[in-house]
Amino acid sequence: MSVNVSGQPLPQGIGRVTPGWLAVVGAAAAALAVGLYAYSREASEGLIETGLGDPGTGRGVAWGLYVAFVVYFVGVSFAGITIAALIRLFRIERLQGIARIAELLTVVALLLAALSILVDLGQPLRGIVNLFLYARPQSPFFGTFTLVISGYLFASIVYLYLDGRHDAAICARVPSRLQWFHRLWAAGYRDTPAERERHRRTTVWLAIAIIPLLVVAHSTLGFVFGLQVGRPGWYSALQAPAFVVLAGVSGLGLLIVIAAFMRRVGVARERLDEAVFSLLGRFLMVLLIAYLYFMVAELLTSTYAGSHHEQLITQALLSGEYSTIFWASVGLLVLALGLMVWQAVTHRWSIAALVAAGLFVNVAAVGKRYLIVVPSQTQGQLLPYVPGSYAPTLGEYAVVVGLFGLGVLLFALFMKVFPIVELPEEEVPAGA
Amino acid sequence: MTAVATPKFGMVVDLERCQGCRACVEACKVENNTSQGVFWMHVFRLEEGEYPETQISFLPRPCQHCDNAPCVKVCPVGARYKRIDGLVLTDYERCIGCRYCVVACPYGVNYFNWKQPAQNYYMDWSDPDIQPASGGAVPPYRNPDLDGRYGSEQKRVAGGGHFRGIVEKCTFCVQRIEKGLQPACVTVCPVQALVFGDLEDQESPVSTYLRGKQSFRLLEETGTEPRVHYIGGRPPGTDVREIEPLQGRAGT
Amino acid sequence: MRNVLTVLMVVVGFALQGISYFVLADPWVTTGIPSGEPRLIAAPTLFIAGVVLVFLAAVLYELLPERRGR
Amino acid sequence: MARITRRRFLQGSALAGAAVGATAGQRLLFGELESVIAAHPALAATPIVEDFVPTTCWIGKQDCGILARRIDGRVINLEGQPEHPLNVGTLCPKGMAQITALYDPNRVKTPLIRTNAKGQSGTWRRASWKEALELVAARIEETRQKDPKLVLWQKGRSKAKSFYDDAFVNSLGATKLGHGTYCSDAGYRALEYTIGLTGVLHPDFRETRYLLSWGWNITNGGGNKFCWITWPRQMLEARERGMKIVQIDPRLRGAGPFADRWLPIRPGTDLALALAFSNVLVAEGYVDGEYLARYTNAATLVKNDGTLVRVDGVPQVWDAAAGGPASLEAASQPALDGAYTVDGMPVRPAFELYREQIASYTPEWAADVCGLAADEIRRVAIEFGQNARIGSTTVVGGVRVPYRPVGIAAYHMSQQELGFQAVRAMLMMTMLVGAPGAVGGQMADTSWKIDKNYTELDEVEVKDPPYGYTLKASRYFPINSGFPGMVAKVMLDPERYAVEKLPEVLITHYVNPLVSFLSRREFIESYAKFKFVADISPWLSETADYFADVVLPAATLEKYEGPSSANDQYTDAVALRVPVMAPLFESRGEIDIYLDLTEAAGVLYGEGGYLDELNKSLKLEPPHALPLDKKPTPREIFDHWALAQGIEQGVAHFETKGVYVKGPMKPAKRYGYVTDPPFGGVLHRFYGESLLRYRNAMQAKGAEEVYWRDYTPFPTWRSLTVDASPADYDLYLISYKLIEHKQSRTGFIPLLAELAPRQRLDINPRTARAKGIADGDEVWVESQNAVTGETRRVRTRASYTEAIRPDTVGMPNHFGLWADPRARERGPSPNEIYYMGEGYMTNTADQSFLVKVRVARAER
Repeated sequence: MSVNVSGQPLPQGIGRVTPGWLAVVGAAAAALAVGLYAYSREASEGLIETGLGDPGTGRGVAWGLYVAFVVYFVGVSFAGITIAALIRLFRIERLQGIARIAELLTVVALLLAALSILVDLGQPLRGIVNLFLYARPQSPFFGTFTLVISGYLFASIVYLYLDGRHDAAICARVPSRLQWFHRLWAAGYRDTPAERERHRRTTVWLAIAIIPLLVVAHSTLGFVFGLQVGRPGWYSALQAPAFVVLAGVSGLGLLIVIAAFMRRVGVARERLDEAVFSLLGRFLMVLLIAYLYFMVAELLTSTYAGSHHEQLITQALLSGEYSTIFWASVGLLVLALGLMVWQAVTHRWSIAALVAAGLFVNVAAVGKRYLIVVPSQTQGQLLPYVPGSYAPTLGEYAVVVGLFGLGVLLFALFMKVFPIVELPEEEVPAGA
Repeated sequence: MTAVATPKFGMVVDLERCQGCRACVEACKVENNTSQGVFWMHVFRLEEGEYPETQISFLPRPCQHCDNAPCVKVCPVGARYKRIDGLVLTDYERCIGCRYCVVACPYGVNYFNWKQPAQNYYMDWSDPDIQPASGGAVPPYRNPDLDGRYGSEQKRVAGGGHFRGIVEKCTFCVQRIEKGLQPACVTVCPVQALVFGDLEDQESPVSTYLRGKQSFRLLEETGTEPRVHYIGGRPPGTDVREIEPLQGRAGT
Repeated sequence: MRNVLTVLMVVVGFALQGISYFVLADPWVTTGIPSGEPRLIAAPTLFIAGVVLVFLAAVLYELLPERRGR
Repeated sequence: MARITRRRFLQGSALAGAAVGATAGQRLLFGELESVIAAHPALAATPIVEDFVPTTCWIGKQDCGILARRIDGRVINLEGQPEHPLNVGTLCPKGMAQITALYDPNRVKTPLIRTNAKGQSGTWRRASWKEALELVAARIEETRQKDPKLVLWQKGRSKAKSFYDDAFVNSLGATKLGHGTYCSDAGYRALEYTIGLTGVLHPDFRETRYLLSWGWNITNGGGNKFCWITWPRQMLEARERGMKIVQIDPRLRGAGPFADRWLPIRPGTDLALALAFSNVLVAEGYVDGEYLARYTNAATLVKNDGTLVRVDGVPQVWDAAAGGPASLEAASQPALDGAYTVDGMPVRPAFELYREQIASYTPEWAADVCGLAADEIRRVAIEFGQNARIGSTTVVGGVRVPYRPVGIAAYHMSQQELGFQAVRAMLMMTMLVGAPGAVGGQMADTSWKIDKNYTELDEVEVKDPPYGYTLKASRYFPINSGFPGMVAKVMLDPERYAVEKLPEVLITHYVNPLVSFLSRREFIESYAKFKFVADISPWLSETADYFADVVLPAATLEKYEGPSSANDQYTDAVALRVPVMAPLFESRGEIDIYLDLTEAAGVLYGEGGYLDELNKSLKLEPPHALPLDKKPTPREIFDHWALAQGIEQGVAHFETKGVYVKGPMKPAKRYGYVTDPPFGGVLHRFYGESLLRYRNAMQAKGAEEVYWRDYTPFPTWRSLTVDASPADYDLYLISYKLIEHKQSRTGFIPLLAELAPRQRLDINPRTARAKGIADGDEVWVESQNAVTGETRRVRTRASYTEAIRPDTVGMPNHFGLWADPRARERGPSPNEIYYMGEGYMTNTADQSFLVKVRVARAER
């Protein structure tokens, strides 16, 4: 079916349903369904459905896969908004194209983060109510909840909205079933120089306002772990910065993957050229190096200066029961870095290679988040408890799959109602 | 609580007397109706050194009711709070079950209700034959004191197994203290290794017990300021091994 | 007029955040009752409202029509 | 005692509002509240009535005082009874956890009658008490017509005083078997025979300074007379007064941190160590000649053939003053050493012989046998001698008494191949320094009462075949504790033991031989031969599951039982078990059951009937005697008893106050030196002439050496049977108790199973690593019978511990149950791989708990 009436189509295949798109949406919906089922079990039976347990005499871990993904998703969202902000701030024309993908990524990732917190709560409904009523600043969780989830989600939506008005206005000129939507979004925007100018000013200010919020928000998330004296492996000043950097790595990686995908399915090829990717690639490379540096620094301190328990954990990572995950993650990061460096020196940037790297760093990021959350609960008991263990259940995996399904679904729907790649700025129509 | 001079409750554990029998663990479970796999009071049985220079020691571990309690600090909704008399309690109607306190506590004293407590008392008590005797309560030894509200805040904080999906822990038997009784673990201890009372009051058993004796508190270096003092022993070293651990996770 | 309103929203927004955080939510428990209750129930909601207000200012700034006769 | 607590009543109702009136929305938001009120809104409407019923613990051994806290008549907690001397308001984990046993839905609820063939897991139909009792009574009568002795009554440890069950056995004229041969009967026999006390060995904790804790599992096992609570309390106070403890045990765990020195002895070699200690004591001159000469037969003159010199039946000593033989009474200076001639016969005092024999048992010799260091042995012996302060006296309760502040705590030590002689040797070690009956010295009972066995064990007539199936007075076991295991063997091969009549009806009372007795195979085979088996028990035991025709459900805490001594050896008191509520399900108290059973069997009334026997065993004289023509209730029985004790309110005293405290124990009742006459007027048998007599008689009647070799007048070491096992069975297996469990009775009690969930094999890491066994690995433990060559194996989990000898492995003696669903998958019982019979029992027909095993990792 086609919503086009006049013959002049909406850009980027908006409103046109293709079999490929249906396939993607179908798959995503299926994943979401699986997740929903798994969670319904959890909701009726309790968290007994998960592989979690009480640390100490229970020989389990209280935080597991879900928390690892909370951290991961928030991390991803970080990259999105940063890039968008930077693009606005420094007017990086070449990257204009991916700005909206980045913004959308932020919004979606934050939604998923919020949901992963919710599924981890023993009393989710109480959670929603009591957090709004009683959330306490003493708890690092306060920052995570108020700043990260609420404030920052709202900020990104505002961002997405305002930056979208220009394209909305353009789409609104095309008569279609979605015209009302585009008109609504455009909200009277006519793309006059005055409006452009005003918009520039706002975006700059927004960017300035949002970047400190970012750092604060992500640091607080780092503090959720970093402030715990009782948790060897968490209690570290490097927690916060390391969080931020790894967040950037995973986010950028995912951005590259999504952008590449859009390009592959032929959305605005001309806007998403190699130049864009090579720039993102360099970006990613720098962050990767920075992160690996942090990691080594942390490992060294914990191995040499670390307390008895710190060393137990480090040992569990390097040679113990977590060594597989650990070395796999590190391996992927190094591999990704290798790909980057090689492309950088040869000055030949291949999108395929970048996508591979993007996937690598994201898998690695999940692994690292998992390794931050779990080992310090199993090996990190300060009292002489028998070490614990944790293996996520199928249910937990299913819920995570469901979350990803939801994410893909949102992206897919968005790209069919709005230009997911920002439209080029055309000349100001004469006599406006 | 009496309006006059708020007490400063604390506990003294005499490691020279403790025999690691874990009667306190059982007394706690029965008094507080905690469900399977939950040990508000735990007694470590520890071994150290090599044959024949082997040392065996025991270490009771109630909630330390810290003055600078990490669990209170991290609780996002103020469900975990510290009372004026020093008890660290959980508002079972406030807790959202995020388990932040569980990971924050360096002593591992928090227990989460992973499943519906009523389904987690070891076996099916709904057997019609015992209904008459049990009054249908699950478990049959359910203690009505635990349904009350306590302290000036009048919150539901006593006992275990009230809701699924929340965190519960040792309350120093608030329901007994407010009746002027000792915590169940203290009362039951066959060798009087546990002493409970007002640390402010110089005449109280705890104070007299502590006076002139060398004492330590667990993980003092973490700055949690525990209210549980240990005498007649030394803090567990790094090469101690826990022997004869309790049964692991609930419901499994 | 628009600028005034925007600035006002931003100021009020930050003020809300500050007040609700430092005073109402009472991070350092100045109330004496260590029960961990916020001084004002729903203080966190106010804080969020503050954040929201600040960013709404931007929207307002863009959406409000130019003053007539320009 | 009941009182309404208004405060909780108000809360209750408020709560009811909250819980009951909670809207769907609230529930959705905040979850379902779990509370009595929520479950039963009605409870909130009525005030909560709280009361306390004083009773006694039912699960353990010493029947501690309990206050049952009841809410509206429901027992919701069992707390210690502060007035009770044994536990003064405290309880052990078992005592706390028994509330889940009381309410256990898996209890036997009604009388059961078997509907499938025996020898397999049973299927049952519920029956009325009338039907079940009449059935049992009929089968009992049937057999009694032939021979009452063929009715075999078997009980686990008797709860409280065993008066009602003894009366039952006597009224039927049946045969009784206890559990003692698996506990410490050999030790009881050794003490009864040597000094006339019925008990094993325990110290006078209030006074002693130096304790040999000989295989005493301080923090888990209790000991002689008391179970876990009382002994550790007294031990701790003694230590705080400066008493030193030497732990003699292959495994340190039980002694926890309380041992000042640990002698990790090789299992089964305790006799050798006791002899070496004695060797040093004699050599170093730590000998209380005064005591030995006056109160023991050490001075008695012995002929070359080992018999005593007698004049008109009176044993003679050498009076050094008169320079001739005389009776002990007449002699002013009985000689302990030297060689003399009487009527041209060379004779020597028993002690001279002893000195000669003991000389060869040097610490160096024992060091090899026991796997210890010779100087350690010597040091401990000397410390023991020094601390004994021979010759000193002290004043207690206004009486001057010899002061010997050294003692031995050794209870289950008797359950080894040389158990009888090992305990005798330990006792003789304390006799050398004159410790028995002295202040701070060696004790064996709460008061110094002489048991009839002191005489009977000395005057056994070894008979000619045929023998009764318990082999009493046989050429095999002149001293015979009545060994269920031996009865099983006899039933399998009567000819071998010259037995003609075998038991036909078995009544098992709360006993579970298939699991808690050793060597299951023989029991399964022999119990299949019983024509009829009735079981009285609150739970379906494995034995009943396989062999019972009828199961009669007994009550647990919901019954009158007793009287149980509350004497902690310093304060004399007595207590009763009072029902905490009406019996659950259709269960009934044992006394009710026996009253009805004997009535149905027609042996309740009249002379020699059950009531008559009750009077005898409770020593009820008119006016307090029970009338022989009227069936009383258990409460009435105890009322008669209480009044007979001079307790005015009768049984009501116990129903309100719980315990009846008679007051402190008088020195004259406790300390043998100052009883009147001293030591109850018996001469301590330092030299066991009658043991030699039995040996000769057994040989004369053609018994094999394995039966008579340990009947020696002085304890004599010989190598152990288990050491004849092939070399690859390189480890000794010992078993022990956990504080969390009581024999095979608690594996299914949820609260306890949670503390000690499953079986394990304690193994020294060095040993394990050498065999490639990691901590927590599944392993096969295979034992070998050095006599028959049979092997048996069980699978369990290795558990590293540095607190055990490298050549020894240990397993708790619980678990291995299958009748209760919740007891399964907790691992096997070590009892399955022990052996029964020759080489694995004492010369007094007592079970030995020692085998050689090999341990190997189990394939996954």
